[in-house]
Amino acid sequence: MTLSVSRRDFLRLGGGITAGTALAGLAGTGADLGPVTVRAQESRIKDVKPFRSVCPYCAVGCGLLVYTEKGADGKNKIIDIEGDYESPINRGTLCPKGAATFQLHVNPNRVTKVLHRKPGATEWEVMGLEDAMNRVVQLTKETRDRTFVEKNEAGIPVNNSLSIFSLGGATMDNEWNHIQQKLMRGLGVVAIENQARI
Amino acid sequence: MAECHPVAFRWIMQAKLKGAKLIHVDPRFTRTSALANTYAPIRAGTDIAFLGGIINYVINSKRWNEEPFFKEYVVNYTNAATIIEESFKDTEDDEAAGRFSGLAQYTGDPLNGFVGQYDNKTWQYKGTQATDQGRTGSTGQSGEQGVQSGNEDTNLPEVPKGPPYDELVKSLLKPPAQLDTTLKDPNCVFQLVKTHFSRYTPEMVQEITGCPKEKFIEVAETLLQNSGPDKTSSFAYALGWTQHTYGPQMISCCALLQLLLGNMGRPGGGILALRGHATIQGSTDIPTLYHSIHGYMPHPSAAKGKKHDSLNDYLTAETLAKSYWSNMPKFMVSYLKSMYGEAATKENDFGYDWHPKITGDHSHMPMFLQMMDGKVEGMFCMGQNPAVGGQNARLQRKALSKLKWLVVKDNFEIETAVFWKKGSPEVEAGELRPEDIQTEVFFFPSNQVAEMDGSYTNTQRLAQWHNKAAEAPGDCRSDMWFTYQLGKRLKALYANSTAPRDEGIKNLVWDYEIDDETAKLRDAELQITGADDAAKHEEEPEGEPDIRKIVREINGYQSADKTKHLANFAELKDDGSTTCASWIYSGIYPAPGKLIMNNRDADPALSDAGKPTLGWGFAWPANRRILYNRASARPDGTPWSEQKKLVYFDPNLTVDPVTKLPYTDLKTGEPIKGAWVGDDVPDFVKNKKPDYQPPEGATGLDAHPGTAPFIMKFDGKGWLFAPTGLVDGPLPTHYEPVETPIKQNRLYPQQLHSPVYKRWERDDNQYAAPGDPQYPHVMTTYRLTEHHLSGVMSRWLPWLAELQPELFVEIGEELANDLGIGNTDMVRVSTPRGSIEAKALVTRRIRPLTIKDGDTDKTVHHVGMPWHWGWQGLARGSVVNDLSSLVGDPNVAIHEAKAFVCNVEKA
Amino acid sequence: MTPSEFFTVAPHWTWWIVFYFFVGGIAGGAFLIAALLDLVGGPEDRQVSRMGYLIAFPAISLGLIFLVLDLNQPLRFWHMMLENHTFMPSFKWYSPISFGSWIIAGFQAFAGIAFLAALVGPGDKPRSGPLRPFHKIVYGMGFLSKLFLILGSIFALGTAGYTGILLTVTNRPVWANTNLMGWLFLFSGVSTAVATLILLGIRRKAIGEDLLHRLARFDDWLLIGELLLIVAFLASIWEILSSGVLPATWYTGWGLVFAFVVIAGVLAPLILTIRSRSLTRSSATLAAVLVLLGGFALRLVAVMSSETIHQLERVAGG
Amino acid sequence: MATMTQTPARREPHGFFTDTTVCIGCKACEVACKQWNQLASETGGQQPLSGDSYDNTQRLDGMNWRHVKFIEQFSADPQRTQQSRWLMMSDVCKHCVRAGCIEVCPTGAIIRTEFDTVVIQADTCNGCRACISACPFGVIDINENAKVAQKCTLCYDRTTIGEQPACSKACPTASIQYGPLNGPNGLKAKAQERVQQLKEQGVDQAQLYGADDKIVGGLNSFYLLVDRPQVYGLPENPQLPSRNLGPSSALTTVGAAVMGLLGLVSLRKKRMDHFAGQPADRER
Repeated sequence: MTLSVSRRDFLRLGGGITAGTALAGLAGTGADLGPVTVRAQESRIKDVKPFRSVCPYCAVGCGLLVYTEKGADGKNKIIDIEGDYESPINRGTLCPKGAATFQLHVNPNRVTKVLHRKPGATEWEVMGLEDAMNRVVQLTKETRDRTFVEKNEAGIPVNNSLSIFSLGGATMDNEWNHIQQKLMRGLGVVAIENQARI
Repeated sequence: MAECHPVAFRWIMQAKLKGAKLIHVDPRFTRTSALANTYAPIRAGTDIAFLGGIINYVINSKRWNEEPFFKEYVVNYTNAATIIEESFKDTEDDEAAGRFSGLAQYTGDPLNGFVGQYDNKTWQYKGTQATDQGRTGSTGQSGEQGVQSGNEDTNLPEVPKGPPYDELVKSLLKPPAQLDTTLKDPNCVFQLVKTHFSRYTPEMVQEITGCPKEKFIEVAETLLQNSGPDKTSSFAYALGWTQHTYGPQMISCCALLQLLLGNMGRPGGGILALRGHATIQGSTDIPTLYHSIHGYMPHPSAAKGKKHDSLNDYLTAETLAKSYWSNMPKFMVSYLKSMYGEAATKENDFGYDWHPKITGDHSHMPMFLQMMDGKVEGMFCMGQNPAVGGQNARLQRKALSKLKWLVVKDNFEIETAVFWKKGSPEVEAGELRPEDIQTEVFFFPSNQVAEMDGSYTNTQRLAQWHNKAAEAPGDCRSDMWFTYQLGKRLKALYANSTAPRDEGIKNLVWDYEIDDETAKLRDAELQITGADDAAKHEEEPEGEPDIRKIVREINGYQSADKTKHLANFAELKDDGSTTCASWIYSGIYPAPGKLIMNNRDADPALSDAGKPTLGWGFAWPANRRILYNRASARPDGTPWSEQKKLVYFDPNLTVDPVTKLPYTDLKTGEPIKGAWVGDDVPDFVKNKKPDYQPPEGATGLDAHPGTAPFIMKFDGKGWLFAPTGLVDGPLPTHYEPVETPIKQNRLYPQQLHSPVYKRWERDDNQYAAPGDPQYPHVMTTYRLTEHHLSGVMSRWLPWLAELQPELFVEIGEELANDLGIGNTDMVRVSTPRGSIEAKALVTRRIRPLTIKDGDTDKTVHHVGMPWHWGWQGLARGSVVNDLSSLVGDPNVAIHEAKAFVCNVEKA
Repeated sequence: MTPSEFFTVAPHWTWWIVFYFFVGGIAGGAFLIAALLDLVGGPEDRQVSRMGYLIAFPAISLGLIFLVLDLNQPLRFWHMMLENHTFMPSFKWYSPISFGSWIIAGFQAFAGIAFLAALVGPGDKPRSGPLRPFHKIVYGMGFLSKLFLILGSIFALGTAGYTGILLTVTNRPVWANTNLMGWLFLFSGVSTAVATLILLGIRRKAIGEDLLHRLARFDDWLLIGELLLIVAFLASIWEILSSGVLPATWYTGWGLVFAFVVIAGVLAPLILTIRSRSLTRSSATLAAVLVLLGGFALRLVAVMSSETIHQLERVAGG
Repeated sequence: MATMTQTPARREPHGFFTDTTVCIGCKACEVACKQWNQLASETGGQQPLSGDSYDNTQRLDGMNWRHVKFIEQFSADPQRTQQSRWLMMSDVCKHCVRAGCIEVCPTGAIIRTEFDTVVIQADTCNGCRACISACPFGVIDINENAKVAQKCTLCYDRTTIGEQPACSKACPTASIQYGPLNGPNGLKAKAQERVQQLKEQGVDQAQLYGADDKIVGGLNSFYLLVDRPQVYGLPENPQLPSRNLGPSSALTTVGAAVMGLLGLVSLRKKRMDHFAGQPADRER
């Protein structure tokens, strides 16, 4: 899937939910310079109760507020992500990355299909989620069983396989880290690493 | 800090507005330097010389020797007074040989890359032995380095077998250390430190680091004046210290200095590591790291020199008789119960033999070398991008092509997922042909943070819950979904296997199904928090695990009844009656409905006043915010000063201010008077009096006096001198980076590099010789505010990509003029590993430094490159890590991408 | 201190605007000359004045089309005169584009009527038909027609001159540094109109010797005026020219065009027509063409010299 | 021309005080502004490196309503002893008390809000671009998406519901502060205090830009600078476009009058020739 973002796409990118948020609906007068009534463009977060979240970027752990509205499909659609005033860590402020968290979610470049590459192939092919999972399970079991070492030469039980390597974890939830290292160690995979060492 | 942790820098600016002095020491003048009161330039890789210089300056200063606070803090709270074995030899001995005693040839597995190996027998406290586990899980200990400590006690009593393991713990008691509180004894730690750094004079610092002497003195003097009873100074560092072949030594050198200045355990003091990923702290606590299991317990190891054959052997080798680590058996048994549940019984050592063991250094670099040699078949790459972030990235990308199968899970089509495809440097250069690469590659799209529940632990050990706000698009699934489904389907295949090697996976507890118990957990939360987002029962995507059951397993519960969560790690037992995966996280979920990580009710004004906000999230252990905060009070329990008061002893307190319950002695039941209180959760036994002296034969924290703040060290003291824990020396020593522009170490002429580091010399990972004229400039890699690490979460976002669109090389104006390079000219940067092109950003923010190579002056130029770019995404560029090398520090195998050498020429 | 105008941003007024200024000037000038000929000229001037009316309306309409096309929202051109929420007329006396829009609208009305009248031609009275009332207004009502022509001329002058005012009521370098742009555009505009009528007149043999002389003499006065105005204009923007901020290419580029305007657009036609005694039709034609070219070049350099000055990021110092 | 919409009760003038001495150039304001206003990125990161220090946005326009500037001031000697400073500043619309853009806007699209800030109404603007030429600070330009002139609205839709503007809320070091301008604890009072504090610390060039009424009547978004305004790319004596209205119109009217006379004189048919019936001196 080549990156199909043409220049026009970028322009639309930001305008994802423009719907005139940028002050489209205001009236005014031409005659004098004084202040005038303006039908203030309704702020899209007016009376919306935000979800409490945490910034996914660095380890400072800034608090985020995620505002949503019901989309056409009845499901929640993210319309704004900004800092959480009450967090004692950031008091509503953010850095450029944290402030861009919305575009981490609403972004046409996101992959939304499972991709599979056959050995020797030059392109991806789209694969069903179930088929891909079962294929990975099959490969994992086959490799683990074939390369499993129960005892080392000194006869001490080692129960490990060094032919499978699990990389990653510093950007994933604590809960995932727990079940990933638990599953790997359950299988005997001891080569587990993440960005703490890079 | 302003570059990569701008919001943390908010508080630095608030302090500066209130008159605090901000010092920034960095090879480059960065956005942090722009706001600093003092900017000190430094040659990359010479921080130990700089810090050692400050230690030397402080020890010999008038203020340090006359102000009573410093001596009182150092004698009581650090091991300065401890006498070390006479046979110990410092780097200053034998005409400054630059080596400690105990250095020997390394005879282990060459894959581990050790160039030498210390035996720390001679580093021990005189007449006693600290068992080899200094509680820092390091490759040295749990890996392949046989580290025996203390004199060989041949007549060890037969170690009784638990549970209960109290007898085992008692059997590990060692005689106490010998002290000279006058700090005069030539073999006491203080004198050893004094002589070790005696030649780190301001002149020497200038000759090594290139930082002008006056600037260095200004930094040292500012630190000294701003430390004391009523003032504290703190350090913040990031990978600028970590990524060296002596990284851990650099950080412990700062710890040594902060202990001397009495800044540890006190508000506004200490050392803050500015870590780079949302939950990198969480992923080292709940470790997806090979060398340790939950709660920093070392991973069972079958390496030479390690005796972990049985559970008893493991506990004997790793438990400390004194300090809180005496509870290791409770932590380990509870952990094994969380792994194997009902199947883990007293009889089968709670399933210890099913648990795998490590057999050497399985860290990132050696694994990729194994992969390059075809010994690794399958790989899971979850939310990481080694094709850009890995050192010697060309080797790592070629290694990926040797895999049989690779599973990548991320949000965007990252470089690691398409190393085989047209566009990757190797395919473009014809070094790899897609048709020849036999790797089967899967790409599973991921949810983003607002599309799933979960928690991150930030760099202050604070775990915070993020609540799901919306569904993820298409086939995106949470990372929990992937691993849970993988485990569930694998266990189904192993369900009726009879092979003994499958016992482990068969008995592995994997009961995270969403069922009515899930609804109960969520309803309990609704009653307490009333937050509707927490109790949202929208159906999760099919196959999603119940994340609250996972948190319960981490927090721990009574093995007999899952609804009885553990309140904290004090409830852990070593007989299997308690199940708890991570003892340090125990307390995050003390009862159904009380998800402390989701607490958001702290008063923000507290943080403005610089006070801990205990009501926000959960900081392990036990929601403590400043570790070892007993040190924020005098030995007699009173605060050092009103301004720096944090935790102190209130002698006539009878009722606990938090729980409102009267203090009672657990054993005898009588009421107790006097307890530790303050703004933070005290990091001390609640009712232990400051003048308490431990009785003979006491174990655990009972063995520590009332003046021992460092409850995790076996002697309860902050270590200026580390008899064990680090494998490359008890005291930080300046060595040159492996690739250095000079031929001779100014301080230790015969010892250019660290005598113990990990070196993998091979044709695809060559190193530049010291002072190699082909690679004359000092190269350093770093990050920018606008991008995130390997760029996966920023180069695909137009709003961020447009802020820093292209890779650039930061070159000083002087070097640019010499080479005839103009601003934004295309230049070629090359190292023995490879070369890349990028535009030059010529700036005066980088200045030439004059240092000494032997006795001759030498001008050194720094060349800097941010390493975010890759050939995918919107903002594209060469992979800077094609230039760095695979070389590692011996303790944790961290690479040295902060200081190596390169050549620059017009492209 | 660096002139503040260098810290502003160009409004992307380029070719459409240059063309509008050019045809706007001709439209205004043509109507004015036609009206003057009818008011003070002789009967034999009717042919040329009719041509003036026939030029004015199409020219200003064409100009308006250029203006609408130049808008980023062409369909909202009516916002210039009606407030789009209340549909009330909107007139801001201090905004040149606002009062300019009303001037052009007014002028278009006058030019339109004159155009319809001119369709019939001055001489014979149309017996009936839709054009009769217009003809009556322009030609038939004695004092009222004179009033119509005078008012029309005022709007014509407005149309030819307000564009200059518009450029000065900005903060752009060159434009905002002078107050003479209006006067200069006025003289240059009418001069191009004279040239146009001379050319058409000669081609259609509708122009007698005497009228040719009178037109040529009028044009000479305009050209002399333009010359003086150009000198005063350069003096008024000396602060920008001597600021040292502009690149050399700016001077060589626009300087060259400006030299062409002065030499070919003003001096040459002046020399050709000043000795009216030896005025031949060919020299009058040549002069007229040069005036037209010069007029266009003047507007080109007036607009583009400022448009091509990019915002100054900062001034080294400190 | 009276209008139908009635004028809201005028509230305390609000605006920004930007203390550039605590700005760390992190550009959170640029991104937070784009996120709230859903402004697209013109180039999506595929434009060349600017080479101007860490500033790749280069200027304010219809798509970039915030722009962080980087000014490197280092002496040429290797130790950078004489000067070693890296100024950073987040530039934005100044919301002038007397706004040049409002003066020239023919359609009434640009209005003065009850907070005394200046807002361009996207549905009224027809893209005549006069405001772009009139703004003394070069802040406005055409938004390629909306095809109208656009600039910072001081988050008019947020402030009316009591929220802070997106950029001042996001700014980690509170370099951008939002609030009422006047009054004892207004932004101007705070700014004066800060200048005093800096002067005591020896930063004698600390100055406020736009806090008084000398610059176009005062700026509702004013700055604390530590060098001459033009070093930051700010004009030192910005003018209002209307300064030329009077003289320019007068001179043009005089020109018109002269034109009229010249016309009459030149084009007048000689009376005598007319009556005498001889043709004018055609032969000569």
